[in-house]
Amino acid sequence: MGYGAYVLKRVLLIGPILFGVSLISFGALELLPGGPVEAAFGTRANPELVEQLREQYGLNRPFHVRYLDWVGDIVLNQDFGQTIRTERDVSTLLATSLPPTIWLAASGALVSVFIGIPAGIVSAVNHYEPEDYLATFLAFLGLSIPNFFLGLVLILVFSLYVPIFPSSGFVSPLEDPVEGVRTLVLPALTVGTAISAVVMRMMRSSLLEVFSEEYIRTARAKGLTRALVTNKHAVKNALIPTVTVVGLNFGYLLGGVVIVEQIFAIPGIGRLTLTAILTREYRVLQGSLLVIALLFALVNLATDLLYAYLDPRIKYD
Amino acid sequence: MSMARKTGGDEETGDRGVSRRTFVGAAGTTAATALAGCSGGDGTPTPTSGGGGGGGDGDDDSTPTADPAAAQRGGTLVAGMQSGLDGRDPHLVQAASTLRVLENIYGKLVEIDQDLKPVGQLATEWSVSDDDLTWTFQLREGVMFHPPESRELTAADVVYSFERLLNEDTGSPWRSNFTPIANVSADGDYTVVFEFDEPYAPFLFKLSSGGYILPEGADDASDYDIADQPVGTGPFVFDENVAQARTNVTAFEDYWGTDGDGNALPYLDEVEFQVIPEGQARLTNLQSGSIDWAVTVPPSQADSLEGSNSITLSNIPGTFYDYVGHNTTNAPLDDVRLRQAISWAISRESIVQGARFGYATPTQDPIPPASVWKDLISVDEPYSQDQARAESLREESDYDGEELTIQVGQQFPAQVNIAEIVQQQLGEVGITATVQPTDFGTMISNLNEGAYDLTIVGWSGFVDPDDMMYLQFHSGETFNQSNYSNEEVDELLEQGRQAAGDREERAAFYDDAIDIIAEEVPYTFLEFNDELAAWRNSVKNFTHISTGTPRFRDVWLEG
Amino acid sequence: MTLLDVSGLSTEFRTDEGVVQAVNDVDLTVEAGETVGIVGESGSGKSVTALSMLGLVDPPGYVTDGTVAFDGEDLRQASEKRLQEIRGNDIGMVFQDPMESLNPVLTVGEQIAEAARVHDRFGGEGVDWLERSLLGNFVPRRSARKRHPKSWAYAVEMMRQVGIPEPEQRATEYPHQFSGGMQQRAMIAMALVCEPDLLIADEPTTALDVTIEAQILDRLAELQAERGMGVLLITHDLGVVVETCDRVAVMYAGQIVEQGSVEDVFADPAHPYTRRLLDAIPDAKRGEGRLRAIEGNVPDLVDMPDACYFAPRCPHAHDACYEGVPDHESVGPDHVARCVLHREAGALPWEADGAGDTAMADGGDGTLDTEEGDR
Amino acid sequence: MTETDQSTTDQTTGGGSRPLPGAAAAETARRVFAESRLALLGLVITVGVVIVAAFAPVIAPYDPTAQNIAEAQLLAPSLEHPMGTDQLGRDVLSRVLYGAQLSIQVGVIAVGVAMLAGVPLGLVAGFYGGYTDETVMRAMDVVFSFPAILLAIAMVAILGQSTFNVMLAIGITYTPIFARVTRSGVLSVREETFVDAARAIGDSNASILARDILPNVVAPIIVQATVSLAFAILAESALSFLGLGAPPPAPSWGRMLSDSRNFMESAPWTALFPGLAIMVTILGFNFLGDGLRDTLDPQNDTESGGSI
Repeated sequence: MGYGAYVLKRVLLIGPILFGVSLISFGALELLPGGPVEAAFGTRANPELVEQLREQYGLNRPFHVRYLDWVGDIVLNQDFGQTIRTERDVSTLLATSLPPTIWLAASGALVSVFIGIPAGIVSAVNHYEPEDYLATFLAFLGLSIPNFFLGLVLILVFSLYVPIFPSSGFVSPLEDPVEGVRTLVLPALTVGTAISAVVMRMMRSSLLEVFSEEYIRTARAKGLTRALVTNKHAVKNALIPTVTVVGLNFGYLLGGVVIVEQIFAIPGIGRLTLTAILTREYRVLQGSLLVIALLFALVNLATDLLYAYLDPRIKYD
Repeated sequence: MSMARKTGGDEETGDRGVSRRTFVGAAGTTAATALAGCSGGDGTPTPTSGGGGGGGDGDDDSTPTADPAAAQRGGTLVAGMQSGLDGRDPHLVQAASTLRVLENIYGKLVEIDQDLKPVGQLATEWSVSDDDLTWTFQLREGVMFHPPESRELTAADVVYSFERLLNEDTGSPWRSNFTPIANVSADGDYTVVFEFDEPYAPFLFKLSSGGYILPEGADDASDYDIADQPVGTGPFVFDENVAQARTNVTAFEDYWGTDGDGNALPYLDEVEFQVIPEGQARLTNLQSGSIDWAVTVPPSQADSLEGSNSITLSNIPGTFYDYVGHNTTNAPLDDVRLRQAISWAISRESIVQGARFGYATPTQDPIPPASVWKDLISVDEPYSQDQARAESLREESDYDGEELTIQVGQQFPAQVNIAEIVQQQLGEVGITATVQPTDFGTMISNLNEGAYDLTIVGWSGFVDPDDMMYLQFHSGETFNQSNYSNEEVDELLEQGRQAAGDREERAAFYDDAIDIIAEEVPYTFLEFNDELAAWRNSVKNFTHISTGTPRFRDVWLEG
Repeated sequence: MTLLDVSGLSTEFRTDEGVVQAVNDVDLTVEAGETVGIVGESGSGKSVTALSMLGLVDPPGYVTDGTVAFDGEDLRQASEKRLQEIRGNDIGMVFQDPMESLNPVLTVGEQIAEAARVHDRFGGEGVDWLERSLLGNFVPRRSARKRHPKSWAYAVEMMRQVGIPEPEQRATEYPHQFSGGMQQRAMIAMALVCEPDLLIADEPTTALDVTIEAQILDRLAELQAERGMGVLLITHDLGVVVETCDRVAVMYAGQIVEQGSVEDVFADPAHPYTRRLLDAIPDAKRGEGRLRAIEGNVPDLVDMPDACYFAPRCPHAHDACYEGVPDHESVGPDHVARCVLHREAGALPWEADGAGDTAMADGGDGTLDTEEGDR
Repeated sequence: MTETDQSTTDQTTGGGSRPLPGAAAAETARRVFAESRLALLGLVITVGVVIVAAFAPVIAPYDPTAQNIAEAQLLAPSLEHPMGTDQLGRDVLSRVLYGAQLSIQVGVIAVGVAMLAGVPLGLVAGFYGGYTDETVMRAMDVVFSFPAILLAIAMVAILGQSTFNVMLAIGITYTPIFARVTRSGVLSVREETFVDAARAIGDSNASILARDILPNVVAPIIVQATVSLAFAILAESALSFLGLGAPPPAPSWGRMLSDSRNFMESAPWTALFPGLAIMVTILGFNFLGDGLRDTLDPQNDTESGGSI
């Protein structure tokens, strides 16, 4: 079965999961106490207005009708409905909130790769040397430091005492690359640290395993320099399990994004979801949970495809 | 329809886009006595403007008499706001941050000045009929609307705007301010007449909050959508909005306003309202110069700005006050002695210091310190912390140790701190209470349904005593969440609303009412928070108003 | 000038249980064009000896003594850089387990060509900095064939020489797409790319079935004849030694206990251990019944006694054997054995009453079975 | 005699983790902590934190909720107040000590909830396989596709903010991880002969699950429990940071950190010490979890970092 067919099969697999997520996010929120209208307005709004709004949003129709209507809008014309209180179009809200989150998650993953992998190599090559113990301890530290505490400390150091990076806001690197990158540095570091710890330990353990493999000795017997043996032969093999770890931890990364967006005031989908939960904007919440789940599924797919690309032994069955 | 309240969020950390700051203008003088242009109460330069009453001769404009000659034109002022636009239609929005932006885009007949008094904006003068039932406003001529309307403002636009506000289908949160209006009509191009069935003293102040003027036929305009593209008469035109990030407005060339020497306003080319929810972050950006002006500086950081030579910290008494709300029908709080015990147990000074770092003034009543009504309405027998008296009252009452819950909005840490202080001080007099942070939306529903014992929450933006007390303490009114009912107080509030006499006369009713309210403790008033704003020294000629509303029409940037 | 002259080579492993003397005072020589076999039970130190020669022993293993003269140059004094120039260039090495010895994520052609490129056989096709750096894994590059066509073609040619059919196509495939035999041929091709003077083959055919084994060994012999290459063949298969080696060294417990020409050693084994080894081969002619095993088991090489290591299992052990490690006693021209019997007067015990008593047996087909993990 | 060679990792053969019969648990524990210094260090830290939590009332110099705004608002660390005081004049050291109580309590109960829900699901899915396995695992995937923190926030915001709801929310978000770990443990043990033997003598599925399979799956579950404890504490402090954690005045590290956000510059100690407390506790659990994994369950070293 060719690579293309494998990809198609994986994409089709996303369908059922998205269906499950949409059902839960739609159902759970609609049926909870304090229906959308009462909660959104939150005041002793006079009954007729509440009734009128329920009519207007068709909230009195049976559950499945409303669910199919909602999903239909999304699938057919990408219309996620309206926010209740200010009639803002949810689709545009989601559209504007998605890029910052993607930039943040991607830069977080990048940080985790560019810190985690070299650190993993250093500590594997210097196995049981001081560098190894130091790197491992830092990795544990990275894993244990709460990202919001790290974020606050980074703000304190890098935008208060030594003001080089802005402490909040988001500029899309597409519009203004320099400013864009500057605003992303601290948040990316905050989000990426924990994952870089996981990547580093994964890289270290898989490298140690690879070093004991026969083909490494063959490479050395061919007269290759130590750097070539490590960077070309060993790392290429060790990357395979490490890549899957980054993919597996995307959920962890996304969790971190929600909090980091709050600290650095990045108008991403994490913050949108958090505000939607607190202000009971159900349409926004349902839409954003669906988008996050889709993001999640796509990343898992990307990890698998990268895995198949890196390891020629994988057959696409 | 409701006017929800606004809690501490606006002060410090992220205002979760939930807050509703209601601006309600205080009632000016009523009809009969003509009052020549009233100059500022406490010597601050006030705009020469038409006062209330007949024959007010409002001259051309209301800019403070700064030295306009040195004013430099151009530049972009970046303002750090607490949250993004919650909507773009001024008739449908109540969130503080949103209204602060729309204030610079839309115009209104009457606005509030530094002394919280109504002054003319689109209306040059106005008069009231002898029976106080008909208000007639003269419109300023030559006022242009923003593109794509780009035409002169006429009475028809004003009539259209108020009919839109009164129309239930619009679903405007401001509607209850204007329901007393029986009819609004245009008399020619530049005169608008409002008719009432009974006198409505606070009308001028109601106009100054929420009475925004939209072009006629805005809802079904073909070439723009009013919900996305605001079209007003203000000094700046809506340019762009990026959700949760920033809103840009650019100077309106045909703006009617001019400065003292007659050169056109506004001075600035553009204003960018940036969303920076974290108070600390707003401050950092202000210090680093990436923003020029910052709303609500966190009190905890205010001291560090005092000494700064590049930043001006403006600290004026605000219109936002915190209070302990009692649910007077919910045992054991139905016993007034327990409520009094609670009032005597609380030290307002420690709340001002603990929760607001000293940037607040203790209060016994809902009258803002800066308000002209302050010295006319006051509680004769004020409360202070007296633990012995509190304990004796508690023993007298039929309270026997039940645990009271204090509900507070979880999004507003300052108020959660107040709740913790109150809980501690109640504990010291034998009243056990627990703090229950709840999602703000849910909490408001609980307060409406009476599903609470005590609550820490606040009101803001009130300038007229009617707004401070009528809807809160009159039996059965929408905001009487304490379920408080006292005929005498109802009687006094109704008289206050319809009183024809001058301010002293009208104040008398409220002064009596507040004494009864203080006695029966539906509320324990705590403190009025200072209105803190800060801007770089390059920002010139900014007028800081107690309601916190930023008007950039006559502001200019140096260098 | 002897191609390879190893003397006094010792290697130890410092483990938690103590210091394991894996290789103990080994002397060995290989002439150009000659094939020398090292034979012994698994765990006798055969592989470690070979790896020690090339400096491929990593901690906790350390080469503690001896000289490894290759073409007159002592490799033990050579810098790592110099060793890298020699490995794969002047000395080629083939390992036992083909399935494990090729990098699974690189094409076979690339791995073979790499041997040539590393030693700059074709100017300008050397390894560039990007390939050496970590970034090389992330930056997509043109296929190996386009980047360095000459070394690729040479690799394909080498694959044809070792008998791999359709080498152009096979070169682009990955190791897991090769059979065991083909992989071993690829390994040999890789080792011979730079036409080394010496080839060290560590159990090259152990993992293969007999027919493939024969083809590989014949191919090796042909290549050796063509190139006048010295071959050091490490095996536990006495049959292989007989067919391919000129001289043989028998190792036991890290020591060479006997060394000499194949004819001498097989005809008249001078060390009791060698005799037991040879008697383990079931001789169809002799038609013995049960094969006899050597009593006891291989010593664990930790703080060995100052005596003949084989004494505990030797039927002729006597006091002399326990008074220090015996030296190489000359038994004939170019035939030595580390046994005190040759020092003492009188007939050798096995000469007196005929061959029979030293039979020992192990595996069925004359090969000593190897436990998993003998490397 | 085996030639020790370059191979440094010993390949333990045999499917599944080493069986952990109940009786020998103590002996196994001794072996674990002897073998892995990491686990020992982790144990020392975690036991230290638990002791602090248990004896907080004794150790703490002041009452953590006693306010003293007039004299002691935001005092720098001094002999009197080793960790300084906070905005309401409360002693930070006492609050950090009492905070340990809340964190441990939330962590343990949340993980308990996750195990109570996740382990049975995993057992059933792994043991019966086929249709049940598919549905349970797909359901877990759906729960997995929400970032745990959002799920927890939604639950707390909707169910109301109480310590119990916080624990329940975090517990539910970790159920899928335990289901997966248990399932993979069961799958590898199910093929063992002693399971077939038990089935052969007529044991009911339930008793096979309880007596034969569960004890042999305990090791990965213990390892997962330890690591999840670390992340549960992290999750509670994150929720408190967002104002959704356990309600005041119970001192919670996350809330202390959140409250100090606005005077990080002028009073950094109010943020530093709670932050360090969280970090040290989680470091301890991570060390313990890692050490246990290396000794009890060596195959399973690709365990994802757990999601918060």
